Order: sequence, then C-alpha cells, then structure tokens
Amino acid sequence: MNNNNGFPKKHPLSVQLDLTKFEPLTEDEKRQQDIMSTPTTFFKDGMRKLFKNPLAVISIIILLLIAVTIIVAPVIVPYKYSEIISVNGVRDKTAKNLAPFTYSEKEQAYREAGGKVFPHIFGTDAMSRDYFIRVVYGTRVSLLVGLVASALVLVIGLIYGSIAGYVGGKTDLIMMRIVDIIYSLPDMLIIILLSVVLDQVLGGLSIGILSKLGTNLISIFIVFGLLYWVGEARLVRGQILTIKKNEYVLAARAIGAKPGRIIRKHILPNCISVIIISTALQIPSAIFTESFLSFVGLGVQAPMPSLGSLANAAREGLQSFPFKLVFPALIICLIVLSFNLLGDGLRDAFDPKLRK
Amino acid sequence: AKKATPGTESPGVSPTSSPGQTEEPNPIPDWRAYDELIAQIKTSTDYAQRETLMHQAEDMLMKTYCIIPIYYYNDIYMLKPEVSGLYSNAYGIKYFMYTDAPNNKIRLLLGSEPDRLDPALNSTVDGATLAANSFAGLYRYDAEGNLVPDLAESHTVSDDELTYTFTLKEGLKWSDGSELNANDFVYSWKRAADPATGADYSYMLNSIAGFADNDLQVSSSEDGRHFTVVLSAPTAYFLDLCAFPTFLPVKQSEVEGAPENETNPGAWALEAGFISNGAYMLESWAHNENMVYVKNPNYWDADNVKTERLELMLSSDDAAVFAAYNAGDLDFIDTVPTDEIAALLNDPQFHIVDQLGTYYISINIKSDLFSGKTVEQANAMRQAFSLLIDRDFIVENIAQTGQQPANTFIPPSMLDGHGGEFKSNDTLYTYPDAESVGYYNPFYSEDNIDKAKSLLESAGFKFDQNGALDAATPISFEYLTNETSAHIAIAEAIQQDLGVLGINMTLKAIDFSVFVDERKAGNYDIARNGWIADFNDPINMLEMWTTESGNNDCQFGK
Amino acid sequence: MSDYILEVNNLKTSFYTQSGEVKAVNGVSFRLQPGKILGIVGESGSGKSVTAYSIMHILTDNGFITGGEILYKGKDINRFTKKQLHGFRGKCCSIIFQDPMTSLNPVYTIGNQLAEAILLHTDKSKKQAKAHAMEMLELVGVNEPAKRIKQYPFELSGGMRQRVMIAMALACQPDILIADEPTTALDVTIQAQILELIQSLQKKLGMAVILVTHDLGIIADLCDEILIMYGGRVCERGNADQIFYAPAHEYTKGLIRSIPDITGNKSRLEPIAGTPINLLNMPDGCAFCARCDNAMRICLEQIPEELELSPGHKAACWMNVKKAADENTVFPGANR
Amino acid sequence: MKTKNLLEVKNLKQYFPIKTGLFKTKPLKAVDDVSFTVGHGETLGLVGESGCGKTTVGRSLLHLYEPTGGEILFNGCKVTKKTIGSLRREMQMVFQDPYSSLNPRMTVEDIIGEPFDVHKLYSGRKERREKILSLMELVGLNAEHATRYAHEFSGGQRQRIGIARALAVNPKFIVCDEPVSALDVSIQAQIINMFEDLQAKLGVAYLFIAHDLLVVHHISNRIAVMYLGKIVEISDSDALKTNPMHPYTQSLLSAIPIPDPKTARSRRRIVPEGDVPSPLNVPEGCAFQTRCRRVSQKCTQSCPPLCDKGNGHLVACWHA
Amino acid sequence: MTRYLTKRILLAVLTVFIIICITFFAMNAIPGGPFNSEKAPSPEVKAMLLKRFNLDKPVLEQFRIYLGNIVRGDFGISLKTGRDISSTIFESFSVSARLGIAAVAVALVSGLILGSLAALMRNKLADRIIIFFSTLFTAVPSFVLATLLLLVFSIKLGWVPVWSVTQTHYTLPVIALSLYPMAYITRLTKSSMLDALGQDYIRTAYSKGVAGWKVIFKHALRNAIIPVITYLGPMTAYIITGSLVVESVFTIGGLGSKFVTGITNRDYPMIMATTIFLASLMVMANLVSDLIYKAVDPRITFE
Ligand SMILES: Nc1ncnc2c1ncn2[C@@H]1O[C@H](COP(=O)(O)OP(=O)(O)OP(=O)(O)O)[C@@H](O)[C@H]1O
Ligand SMILES: Nc1ncnc2c1ncn2[C@@H]1O[C@H](COP(=O)(O)OP(=O)(O)OP(=O)(O)O)[C@@H](O)[C@H]1O
Ligand SMILES: [Mg+2]
Ligand SMILES: [Mg+2]
Repeated sequence: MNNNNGFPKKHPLSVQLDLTKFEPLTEDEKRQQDIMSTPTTFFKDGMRKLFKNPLAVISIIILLLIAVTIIVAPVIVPYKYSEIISVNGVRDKTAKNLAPFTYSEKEQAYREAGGKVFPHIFGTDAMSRDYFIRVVYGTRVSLLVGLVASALVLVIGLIYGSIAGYVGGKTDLIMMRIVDIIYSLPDMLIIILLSVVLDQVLGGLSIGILSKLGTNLISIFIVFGLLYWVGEARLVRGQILTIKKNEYVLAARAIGAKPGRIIRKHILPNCISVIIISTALQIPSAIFTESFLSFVGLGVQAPMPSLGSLANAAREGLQSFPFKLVFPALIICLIVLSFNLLGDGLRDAFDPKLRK
Repeated sequence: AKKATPGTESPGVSPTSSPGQTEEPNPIPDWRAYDELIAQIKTSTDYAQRETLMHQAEDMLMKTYCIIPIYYYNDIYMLKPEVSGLYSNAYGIKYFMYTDAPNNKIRLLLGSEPDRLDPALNSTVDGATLAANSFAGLYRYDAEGNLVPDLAESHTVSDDELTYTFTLKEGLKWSDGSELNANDFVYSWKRAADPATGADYSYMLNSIAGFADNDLQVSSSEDGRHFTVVLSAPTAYFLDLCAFPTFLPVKQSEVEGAPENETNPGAWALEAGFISNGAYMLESWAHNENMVYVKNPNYWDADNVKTERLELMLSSDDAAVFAAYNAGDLDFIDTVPTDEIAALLNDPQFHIVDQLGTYYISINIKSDLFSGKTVEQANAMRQAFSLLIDRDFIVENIAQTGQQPANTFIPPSMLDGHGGEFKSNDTLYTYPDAESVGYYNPFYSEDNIDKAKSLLESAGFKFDQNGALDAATPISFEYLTNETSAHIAIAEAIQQDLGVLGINMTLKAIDFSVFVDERKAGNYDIARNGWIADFNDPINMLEMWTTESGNNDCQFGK
Repeated sequence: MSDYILEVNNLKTSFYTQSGEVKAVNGVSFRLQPGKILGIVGESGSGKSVTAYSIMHILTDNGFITGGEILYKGKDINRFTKKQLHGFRGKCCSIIFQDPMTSLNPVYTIGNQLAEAILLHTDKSKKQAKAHAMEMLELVGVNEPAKRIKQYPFELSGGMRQRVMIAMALACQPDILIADEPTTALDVTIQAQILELIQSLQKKLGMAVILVTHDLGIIADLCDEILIMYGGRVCERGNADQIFYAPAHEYTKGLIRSIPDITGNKSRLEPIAGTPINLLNMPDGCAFCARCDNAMRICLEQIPEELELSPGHKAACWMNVKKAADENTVFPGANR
Repeated sequence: MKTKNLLEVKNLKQYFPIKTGLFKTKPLKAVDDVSFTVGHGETLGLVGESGCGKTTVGRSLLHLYEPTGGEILFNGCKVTKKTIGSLRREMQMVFQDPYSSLNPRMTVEDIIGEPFDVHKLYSGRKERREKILSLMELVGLNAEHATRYAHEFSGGQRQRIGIARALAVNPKFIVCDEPVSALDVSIQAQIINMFEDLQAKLGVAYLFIAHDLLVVHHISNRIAVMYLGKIVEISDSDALKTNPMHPYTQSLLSAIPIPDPKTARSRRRIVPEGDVPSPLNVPEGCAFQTRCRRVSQKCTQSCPPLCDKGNGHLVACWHA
Repeated sequence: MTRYLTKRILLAVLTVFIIICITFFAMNAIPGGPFNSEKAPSPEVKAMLLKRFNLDKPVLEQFRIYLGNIVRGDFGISLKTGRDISSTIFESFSVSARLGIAAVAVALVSGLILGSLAALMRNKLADRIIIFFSTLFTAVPSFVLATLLLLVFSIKLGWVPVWSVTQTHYTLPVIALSLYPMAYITRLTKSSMLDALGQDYIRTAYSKGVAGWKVIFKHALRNAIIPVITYLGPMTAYIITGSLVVESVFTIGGLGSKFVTGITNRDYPMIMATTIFLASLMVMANLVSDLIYKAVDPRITFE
C-alpha cells in the first residue's frame, strides 16, 4: 500500500496537545455554533438581489430621474405645453423649429436688450412652442396611461384569473373561451366605438383631470379595461393553477380555511411577484398602445401631447429636425427599457423558481 | 352642448316676426332671402346682374360671420429639375402628357391607392389627375390654365345660351383602336347623371336640362361627329365642366361588359387593362404599391406625348414619400411633410400653385353659445372670434406654403363669368374693406383685440381688469376637427388666439367619418372646414349655403 | 502504475452563490479498486453527490473544484482537455442519478437516448447501436425491448426508467459506475430489484462501483468499503463490520443509534439532536461539533484528522484522540 | 359520548375520473372498498407502494376529496360535507412534503396561528401569541423562530411546524401522511419520538402513513398494508412483522434494506417480479396476481376478500 | 386525433361566430357611414347606395343577409373601391404572408441563437449586451424603428431604394417586422433555456459524454423551444397579417392597412371580412401551434 499518496502525511498527534482543550463543552457553548443566518424576509432578500443587478439599478435611477423631472420641470420652466412663445407679450412667429438651446431672432434681440429668456432645452416645435415642456407633459401623459392602464389590467385580470383558476372545471372553460374571443376582437373598432359612445356619456360630466385629458384618454383606459386584461387573466390563472397544487393550499383547507381566505392568504401572496413583474411590463405595453393609437389618430386629445403623438408628429420633419423625433423616442425607449430591465431584475430577484 | 336651441325648429321665422316670444331673443337670422337670391342667380342670364346678385349673397353670408375664412388653399408639388412641361390647374389636377423627362419616364406620387378609376365615380383629387391623364374629354386645361379643345374641335352656343353643340375631332379612337364618337358622350353623361350609377359628383350635371327627371337632354348627330347639350339655365362655366372628370367619356361596351356592372357600376375599371381614351392607359396596378401607365398610341394627340411611362408610388406616408424623392426614387411628389416645408420654400424644385378653395372654420348658427343673444349680438360675437385669429401665424407656422390669409369665402382668381375676377373692387361692387379687397383686413394687428373686446361687450360680455372675460360671462365651447395633425395644429393656434381674451375653447378631434356626420348634422359649436371649388364660378361656393343644401354645415335656415 | 482505478486526493469543491461560497466538499480522499463497491453514506447535504459530480466534472456552472486531484488510472482528470473529458464520461466512468423521473430527456425516445451514448463512444452504425441498445435493455431486465425503445420516458414506470438509466450507464462498459442514490425515489420492492441488478451486473462486468446513499441498510448489504461523510468531509471509513459494529466517530454512532430497532424492540429511538449544519457558516473545528454529545473545546477550534484505528478503519474524531490519551496509549510526540 | 372506535371507515371508495376521450371518462380507482378502524389513542400504520392510494385514503378521511362511496364515522358522527366544518377541529393532517406544505410567504407564527384565526380560538392578540408560543415549545421550536419564514428552516424543523399547525386545534386524530419520508434518518428519529411523546401527552390517535416498514412498525399498534387501492393485510404490528401472510407483505418485509451487515448477509430476499400495473388497468381478480409467485387460477378470476385469520389478523389472499 | 381536431375546429367556428356577431353590431353602432365625404353626395345618390348595399334595412336584417352571404362564400365588395373583398384580402394577404413568414423565420432563427447564447453566457458581458439590445428593440415604437431604418439605409447609405416599381425590396420591412419578435424570442429562449439547462437530463447528457454544443442543441434547445412555440403561434398569425406601420412606411400593399382603412372608411364588408380572416387565422395559428407543440413534446396528449 502506498500510504504517502494523498493521505495525511503527518501524524495527527505529532503536534503538541493541550489537554485542557479536551474538556467537554457546555450546552451554551455548543449552541453558539448552531447559529442560524440572520433572519431575512423574502422581501429584503429579494431587494438585496435586486440592488446587486446593475441593469436594474440603472433602470431605477433612470425612472427616478424621469419622475423627478416631470414633477419639477413644469414648476421651473416658465412655458406652458400649449403656449406659443411670445416675447414681450407679442407672439413670436420666428421662434418655430428652433434647435435645442438656441434663441429666435426676437428673443436674441430681447436678450441683448437685457431681457431674460429661459433656454429652449429641446428647442421648439413648428408652432413655436417650447419642446422640452411638451416632452415633459408627454411623458406625464404616457406614464399616466401606462400606470393607470396597467393598474386596470392588473385588477381586472387578477379577479377574473383568480376566479377561473380557483374554481376550475366548466367555469374555467367558459371563462377562458371568453378570453379567447376578446383576444381576437378588433380593438381599433372598439376604441372608435368607445371614444364616440363615451363622448356622449361623459360629454356632460367634467371629472377634474380626466376631462382635461379628453375622452380619448378615458376610452384608452376603458379599452385596456375591456380588452387588454386578457393576457393578465391568463397569466394569473396559470399561476393559480400551479400554486393550487401546492400542499400548503390543501393544508389550509384541512384546517378549515374558506376559499376566500385561501386565495387571499395563500395563493395571491405566492404569485404576486410574478404578477407585479408582468404589471411592470404592462406599463411599456400601454405606452406603446397609446403611441400606436396616436399613429392612427386615436391618441390623447390635443393640445395635450403624449410621447407617442410627439414622436409621430416629429416624423413630419424628420429630415430637417431629427432631434424632434429623437427626444420623445429616446424617452419612450428609456421608460420602456427601464421598466423591462427592472421587470427582469425583479423576476430574477423574486421568482421562486430561480431561488436557491 | 350640441343640441339645437328649443323653439327654433320652424325655419325662417325671423326673431322680429315672432310676436309671441319677446323676452327671449333669437340669434338665428331668417335665411329665406338667401335661398331666393341663389335661385335668382341660377336663372339669371345677365352676367353683370348675376355678379351683383352673387356679391349680395356673399354679403349676406359673410355678415353672419358663421364662416370665418382662414386662408386660401394653394397646392404644392416638388419636381426634379430634369423634368419639364408639367403643369397643374386650379383644381389641383396635374397634366403629365406634355412633359419632357429623362428616359421618357416619370416616377410620381399622387397619394395612396386611388379609390376609383372610373372617371364618373371618382371624387378625389388624385383620382381626378389619373382620370385627366388617361381619359380625354371635350375640353382640357392647358399650361396657362386656359380651356382648350381636347376631343372637341369646336363648339357653338345658341343665343339663349342654353344649347351647346360640340363638333368632335375626326378619327377619334378608344385605346383599343375602336371608334369613339358623340354617342359615347351621350352614354357617358347620361350614365354619370343616373343616380343608379351612384356618382358622388352627379350633381355637377344638374345644369343640364332633364337632370331632375333622369332624362338628360344630350344627343348626338347621325354621323357621330356632333354632340348637343341642352341646359336648363345659362351656365357661364359650362366649358369648365366639360373638362371635369365626371364629364369624361367611358366606353359603353367596356362598362357594361363587366359582369357585375348592375350591382357594382365601376366594376370595369377595378384592375389594370381597361379601355380608356386619354394620353395614357393603365398597364399594371399592384394595389397599395404602385401603378404603371403607358402611352396610349391611339390618343389623338399621341404624337405630342413624349413621356412614355408614368410610374406611380402609392403611399400616404409623407415621411416615406419625401424620403423616396430625396433618394432619387421619385421625380414628382405632390405632398411633403409639413415640417420640411420651411426648408424647401426657396428650393427651385418646390412649386406652389394657386388653388380655388378656402380653408375656413364654420360656426354652427344654432350653437348654444349664442342662445339668449340677438342676431346682431351673435354676429358680433362671431366677428370678434374672427378678429382674434392670427391668420398670418397659421399660414406661416402651420400651413407654411405661403397661402394668402383669407378675408372672404370666395377665393381670388375665381372668375365672375363675364371676363373678370370676382374678388375685386370694380364698378359693380366694392368690398367693405376696399383696401384689402374683402370684408376685413386679413392681417392680424394688436388693435384687433380691442375691437373684438368692444364687439363682445356689445354682445353683453363683461371683462375684468386684466382684459380677460369676466367669470360671470364666460365663453366656452368646443372646436371640432378630425384627426389630422395639420387640422389639429390650426385648432391649437386658434385656441391660443381666442385665449387672449379668456375665451375657453376646447379641442375635440375625432375620426373623420364621425366628424363629417357630426358637422353635417350640426352637432358642434365650431368646426374646421374647407372647400375646393368644383368649377370656376362663385355660385359653386354660394349655393352650398342654401337651406336645403347638403353642405350647409352652418345650419343656415334649418 | 497503481492498482487503483480511481484515486481521489483531498478533493475540494465549492459553489459560488449570491449568499457566499458554499464549501460543499472540503478535502475528501479515497481510492477505488476495480471490482469493488465503495459506499458513501452521509446525511443529506453532506457533499456525497457533489463528490460524485466532481469526479465526472459535471458540476453546475457555479461549482468549481478548488483543490485536490482525481486520478483515473493514474491520470489527473482535472487536467483533461474537453475532448478527453467527453471521452472519459460515459466510456470510462458513468453515473446513475437519484431521480429517474427527471434524469431522462422527456422529448426523446428511450432508444434514441440509449443509442446516443453508444454512438458517441463506439464506431457502431446506427443500426448496430440500436441492436446494442436492445441488448442492454434485455440485460437490465426490461421485457420487450423492441417496443420499449420506441417509447418516451413518461410512458414508463419509475423502476423501468431507472433500469433504462442503468442500461444507458452500462452501454459502453465503463470501468467505474457511480450510482448516486439510485433507489431513493423508488419503492422498497422496486429498490430491491434495482440493487440486486446493480450487484449482479457489477459481478458480471467486473467494474468498480461507487454507491452513494444515505440509507445505511443498503450500505450494509452491498459495500466492500464504506465512507461516512459529514459536512463535506469524510468522518469515518472502513468495511461494513467495522462501521456497524465498531463505529468510531460520534456521528456514525448517532446515525446507527437512530435507526429503529430491526429486531422489533420498540424501545425509544435515540436521535441525533440538533439540525444539520449550514455550509455557509462552517465552524472552524469539527463540523459535527454542535450536535455532538461529547463535544470538547478542541472540537470547536481544530479540525480532527483521520486516525487509523485498525487496518482499513479510520475515523476523524477528537474522541479517539482523547480515548487514546486516556488509555495512555503511546503516541509519539504526545506531550502531556 | 365515547364510541368503541374513534374512527370507523366502511367500504371507502375514491375514484378519480380520468378523461380518455372527448366525452368519455374512466374511473381511476385510487381507493377501492377499504374498511378499517382506529381506536382512541391508537396508531394505525398504513404501508404500501407509491401510488397505491395511501395519501388518498388519508385525504378522504378529512373530506379533502368527496368520497365516491362508503362511510366514515368519527366518534359516531358521519363525516360529510356538512359536519366536516366542525370536525376539522377534531381531525387534522400532517403532510408528506415539509417543503411544499408550508406557505413560503408566511412566518412560522402565522402558519401555526392560522387554525386559531380560522376557528377564532382566541380573544386577543396576546392570547394568540401565547398559544402559538406554547405550541412551538411543545414541538421543540424556539420562541425566536416565530418571526422567521419557513424557507429558513431545515426539513426536520419544518415538519415540526407542520405538526404544531395540526395540533393547534387540539385534535383527537391526526393523519400523518408520510411525515418522515423526506427526512434524514438522523432527523427522522427526532420526529418519531415527538409523535410518540405527543401521543403519550395528549392521547391523540394517528393514522400513520409511510412506506418504510421499519418506521411504521416502530410507531404503530396495528398496521394495514395496501396494494393498488385495496387493503391486503391488516394486523397487530408485531404479528405482521413476525408472521406476514400476504405474499405482498412478505416481499415487502424481505425487501427492506437492513442496516446490519450480518443479518443482511444471511437473509434471503423475496423480490417480486415485474412492475406494478397501472391503476387504470387493474387486472380482474387479485390485484397482486401479476407479481405474485403463488398465483393460481382462482387469483385471476375473483378478488379475495379480507378474511380474519384469528386475533384480528385480516388477510386478502386465497392462499393465506 | 381526428376527434380532437373536430372538437377544436368546432370550437374555433363557434369562437369566430361570436366574434362576427360582436364585430358586426359594434361596427353598426359606430356613428359615421361609408359614404361620408367632405362634399355631400346628393340625397338621391346616397339613398341609392344605401339601398344597393342593404344598409337601409334594420341591422338585424342586415346581419341575417350578411350571414347568408358569407355562408355562400360571398364577402361582398368594398363600399369604397368596389373591388371584390375576397380577392383584395387574398392579394394583400399573400403579400403580407410572404413578408411575415420571412420575418418570422428571421426572428425565430436569430432569436433562438441569441437567446441560447445569452443563456450560456449567463451574467457575462455577451449576455448583458444581448439582453440590453433585445430589450431596446422591444422598446422602440415600430414607426420610429421603421422610419429610422428608412432614413439610415435608404437615404443616408442609399443601399436600398425607398420605392421602386420593378422590384419590391423586402429587406428593410422584414427587419422592421422581425426585430420585435426576435427580441421577444431571444428573451423567451433565454429564460426557458436557463430552465432547461438546470434540468437533470442535461446532467445526464453530459455524463454520457455528449459534447457541450450538442447537449445544448440536441437536449436543451428542444425542451427550451416549447414555450417559444406557444408564443410563436399567435405571433406568426399577428405578423403575417401585416403591420399598418411597416406597410405604410415601406409602401407595401399588405393586409395590415386594410383593416385600419376599412374602419376609417366605414367600409363595412371590409371590416367584417378582415375581422373574420384575422380571427380565423388566430384560431388556426393556435391550433397549429398546439399540433407543433405535440410534435416537439411527446408528453402532450390531446385530451
Ligand atoms: N449548484 C449548487 N449551488 C450551490 N450549492 C450547491 C449546489 N449543489 C449542491 N450544493 C450544496 O452543496 C452541499 C452538498 O450537496 P450534495 O448534493 O452533495 O449533498 P448530498 O450529500 O448528495 O445530499 P442528498 O442526500 O440530499 O443528495 C449542499 O449543502 C448543497 O446545498
Ligand atoms: N386528484 C387526483 N386525480 C386523479 N388521480 C389521482 C388524484 N390523486 C391521486 N390520484 C391517483 O390515485 C392513485 C393513488 O394515489 P395516492 O397519492 O393516494 O398514492 P400514495 O399511496 O399516497 O403514493 P405515494 O407513496 O407516492 O404518496 C395514484 O395512481 C394517483 O395517480
Ligand atoms: Mg445527493
Ligand atoms: Mg402519498
């Protein structure tokens, strides 16, 4: 036998032994060894992972920056989104299509005469309006569309999907067929129909900000509420079907918990991360839908801009003023990219499947 | 907001003539006088008197300020310098047959897919251009905008100016080589006038006798060389009509040869290869992509047609079209993205031509906005709106192609029917604002605000110290437009203009088809509007405002 | 040239996870002779599978061999090129996994998956490979092999699938077969069938087997040499009699005590107290220290080294050292 | 009122409809005509191959499935949809998989406290907390564990949480569905000891399901052996061990790996041939015929009934 | 199998029928009519047109007539152009389908490759770059993307003519159409590939001595592709029915614009026919993707 190969070469007791060390340990001393890792909640653990993901962190920063800008900018910038620039109270026709940070002749003259003109950070549009503030408002609108629409989608999809998934059987079958049908309905038709019908229904009412945004925007929301929740409902149902199989759901039933409690306490908390993530991804999709609607002329009511309508309008001057496409398109990209990457990050951090 | 004021159902009851209701003034004027005036104009044989009457009608119309003209249309196109000889008329129709182009080929864009190629059924400008280039009628416009005989050799007019007899050129042929004669005109005109054909423009033939009974008084001579038309009233612009697409001839056997002709009258011209008689015939048509026209060797003037091929791009995407032109893939385009125009104004390839039409906003005379006002007050309000609008800004920053700000509904260069221009100060008539030849100075000045303010004050509105409307007497209404960015932009400008006095105008942009319905039905306060003349006579723009007219969007007399 | 087919010297394997480095194997050494069965026992998470996977170099991408050597016929596998590794796996050494339900690719037929291994390591034609695959199925006791090779894994029962796995592992007659808990997911009766099969095939083909399990019963039955693992280290090794009748490590003792009495004596069980260790938080000393009844201060501070108690029987426990000291057995250099 | 048997199961049937065609379904007889009793404070062991219907029996008892046929009497009271609501406080269940039977989004406190919430068993926050802590102590968990999430615990600790949850309502009867199968031998013993301690302290009866005969034998007073949805043998646990009568029980016993080298070397295994038939296609006659060494004509024709062979030792075999 | 198919087809017919009903009544409920234009046609002409197309009848009656017609395979003629609807749809669909299939092929192949690459290079630079760009492509609105492609490749670089009569250039539209699904497939493939790579059978394949790339392409990809297939069905249906944006930017006579122009023109027969066509295609695509699903994954059985 070749003993030198791989086995301890030196004898274990060839070291000096201190026999005091051979005294038995007390229970307490032993327990010190048996330390558990510091308690982490699911949430804390997920957040920690999230903040280790550089793309997710950058996304969060970008979204925060955008949020701060759209809140603060209208206070700082002295222009209104619908206001044609005027110098000394006189409308300035020469101020159209200015490049970023340039001034019109009149403004230049006014500046030379000692007046102060707030710079046009993104230049101006064809109607001599400050483009920066329009982009800011466009972002506001688009984000609002994104958030409200995805909240709607979330609520409706969640309720519908939970019922279909939990009840199962024939109910599920019929509910999912309805989803199939809604999936194939021509949404544009429904949007036009709604924008007309709603106009008549809501025409008289004026509900604060909503009336300001116009019935088109409300109909976009309603369209999301009527048509676009189906994806979410499918997702929720699928989640519930898998979670339903877990033994803890059965355990809750064995204890005597009622279906309502089971859905609330056991099922939803366990698919909430997937749902939140898909909602995060729904935001960009709503922004997209709005921009497509702007392309076919069903978007937000003028003069209120949205990023989609700004980008679409900018195509009209693409070759002379490419920057007008660049700004809104860039912001759309940033928002969508951030939400997507954040969604990815959330999934990586919270998805139980990827947890180890 | 769109409901008509109650108590205004009976048309033509003037406020003063209704003794029962004294407290509540009625803002709606009596319109029967206008209807009578138009009827009178249409039967008038004395052209000078007719012009006077038309000015009277125009006065009546403009006095209501329900029509607020913004600018006169013009038309633009871009043409590569290598191509010469192209011209366009005042209705936007372009003529390609006498062009001179490299390789005898022109690649052009007129718009997206035309709806109809059947000249009788066409109702669009691009369709009219295609019709004018592939069909030849009795008359045609030349490069100077004058009418010249096309298939006609000459014509005679009876003394009562009611009977026109045309002599056709000899040896006329359809593109398949078959003979073309006056019978073809008889067939085609009757067909166009027949409601069963369903031509949008059938009313263009309504000056021909027998139109109402669907028995058009047109006939041909035995030999087919002469074509006779009997009119119901003298029509100064009748030759103009002869160049209009609806009046172009189509071949009976070809039309009726299509199996579905009964149920679908345009069926013969739905695909390439149909028989025509103009300078070009359609060789191929890839729907929504391209069309190719080739020279028709059987056209009577084929010898003078140099350009052999017309290749059409079918697109409605201005950005793509402009890109194609810049990339050298097109020689001619008749649209450019609005924001590019500013940079093109000094470009020799960029052409601006006049067009007979007016962009205006129409105000619903029955709008709630005016309830409780007298006719004069309502007029004053509308006049105030008109005064506040900075037309120059709209032209310069939105329309951008050097349009003329408008100060009356009838555009300049419209003829008066007896050798002069209608919109001019002459012995018969002087416009209220003689200097600017119209009803007001179309150029905005700061004084307008004060004028508008006093007009509104006269209509019972109060103002606060800042010069804005007092909260007690607000003005607030909705501006209706369809979803096209340029229209919306104009609305936005007007919104700003009216905002100066604190007038609260909201915008409502809706789907085109709904828009047309709503505007026609009078479900609006203020709406964008526009009219391009069908023929060169003011009556075309005056008769649309009669009580019965289908285009009376202001709801006069209703 | 040694007479060992496989020698593992001081193998160390770690996983890098978001929560830190998991030292799954911390210096495991053993040798394997041809034709012998080596049993590796230990509690769940003690690094048995990781040891096996390290030998095959099939760790997940966050796992790395951080030290030691693995000698196959004297050649270090750690230094193998990718190509050599591919040749080594399946041909020289193959493995059967714990869960036959998930270890077969669900979308390919049994025949396809069996033939794949054969085609890779022999120059048989497709047809020959198929014939060979049927032969192998026959060998592992699958009836109607011609029908079976056309079936998909989900169409077979668990026992059948495990047999397919074995057939696949043996298809190229490897020198070493690693069986990683081959029967944990199966019933006792099926388990007996499979174990019997492995034993008989091992005899027939004369290969060396590493049998990984945590079931002491299986070990007692089959193995020539036994390795007891705890916390990524070997705590005791020896043959079945030495381990079962003279356990010398506190963990082994506890393990054997906690088995319900086979004789039918329903006396109270004597479990090992405490919970399994957390590999992220390895103590400086003996890994078992926290659960050991006889833990001493030194156990906390110093890792015990293996001490040969009788030929082939070694244990790494300070108790043995203490006992020796108490009995005054002479250890050179021991200083009282 | 106290009946002789705490639980009486008569001819329990549980069929699952399995779709085989467009409108056709075929019943999967997961449990087919099973009868047994459990006495007060008794432990009945239930063993059998995987898929033979053990879990289904346990779940049907708690009315987690609507039984297809048969009767379950608990303390003389029939278990139905109506009565189960109140019976849930008497009968509880410990689940097989300690990993999936605890909601990962709930703290230990909430998991153990859920039965209290559902049945409103406390008057205030403080009482609830006290009750939870005393339960935790009972199953050997530290009070400081209360606010942690289930995923932070080892398998044995998780199983303790599951047991505490089952004990919360003070049940008289607990179905233990393979509570130790997923655990290591070293931990398994801890849990089994705990079950025994609890029985001694609280007098609960268990239906103890497992596939490890050694464990079942250790804990049970009586043992029932199932094969393909039927009970094939039921008897006193020692009698079963020393004198198995059904061939399936015999092979089961002989197949247990024995952790003792000498016995292992000396014993003879009776390994049944072949595989278990699909529960959808149980052969006519005795279900075990396909694997039995002693199969005869009679076995293929009719199904042997469960007969008493003395001392309450029931066997379902023509040859026993 | 036949039974399953019959059931699915019956269900599909029912679904399409319900969609037909909803669309028909929704369409009729929208104000505006097919013969609306700036200049009003004369009342006689308008009345005649309404009568010719049965639009003067009550909606229910119209619906009955319409159903009768489509049962006979008669989808009517366009109210705007007078062209036969069936042939219009057929023509434009063949254009869209050609383009769409090319785009789907490009998207699928590159998506699978990039997705697999990203999964294999998990958390490495290549992965991050792929994921960043695929997210970016899903983030650019299609009209911006199409316009930019046109601007860069046709105008700035002049590689492809913007428009030409002789030959339709499909390169740019195919790119514009395929970038979004490609990005989506990339992301989908990555996640399902990661999933598959973590499975036990991959370890089995390695342990057999299968070389790395073969494990990925034979063992992992086939399993990873399954979620892609479920996505691909509806996506293909969606793409081959054309995109308004791409068609209008690149002057392509596809189906995508038909629906939108149909609606804006209130071209009722056109709206109905396109809806029926799109819905049927969607239902069919789902069926086909289920069948492919079955072919790829033997575990799936019908019923
Ligand atoms: N891919 C991995 N990433 C991180 N840690 C891992 C990974 N694989 C294994 N481990 C850790 O390595 C340790 C040893 O695992 P191993 O699978 O070898 O245990 P085992 O002895 O085989 O247990 P079992 O009996 O449960 O199979 C465990 O603590 C496990 O958590
Ligand atoms: N809800 C269900 N629907 C359909 N079949 C089921 C259902 N539950 C169980 N089965 C079937 O019933 C049979 C018995 O299952 P059961 O889970 O009771 O077995 P078991 O003895 O507990 O097995 P194991 O030891 O694997 O837990 C199995 O064939 C199973 O597939
Ligand atoms: Mg293992
Ligand atoms: Mg079970």
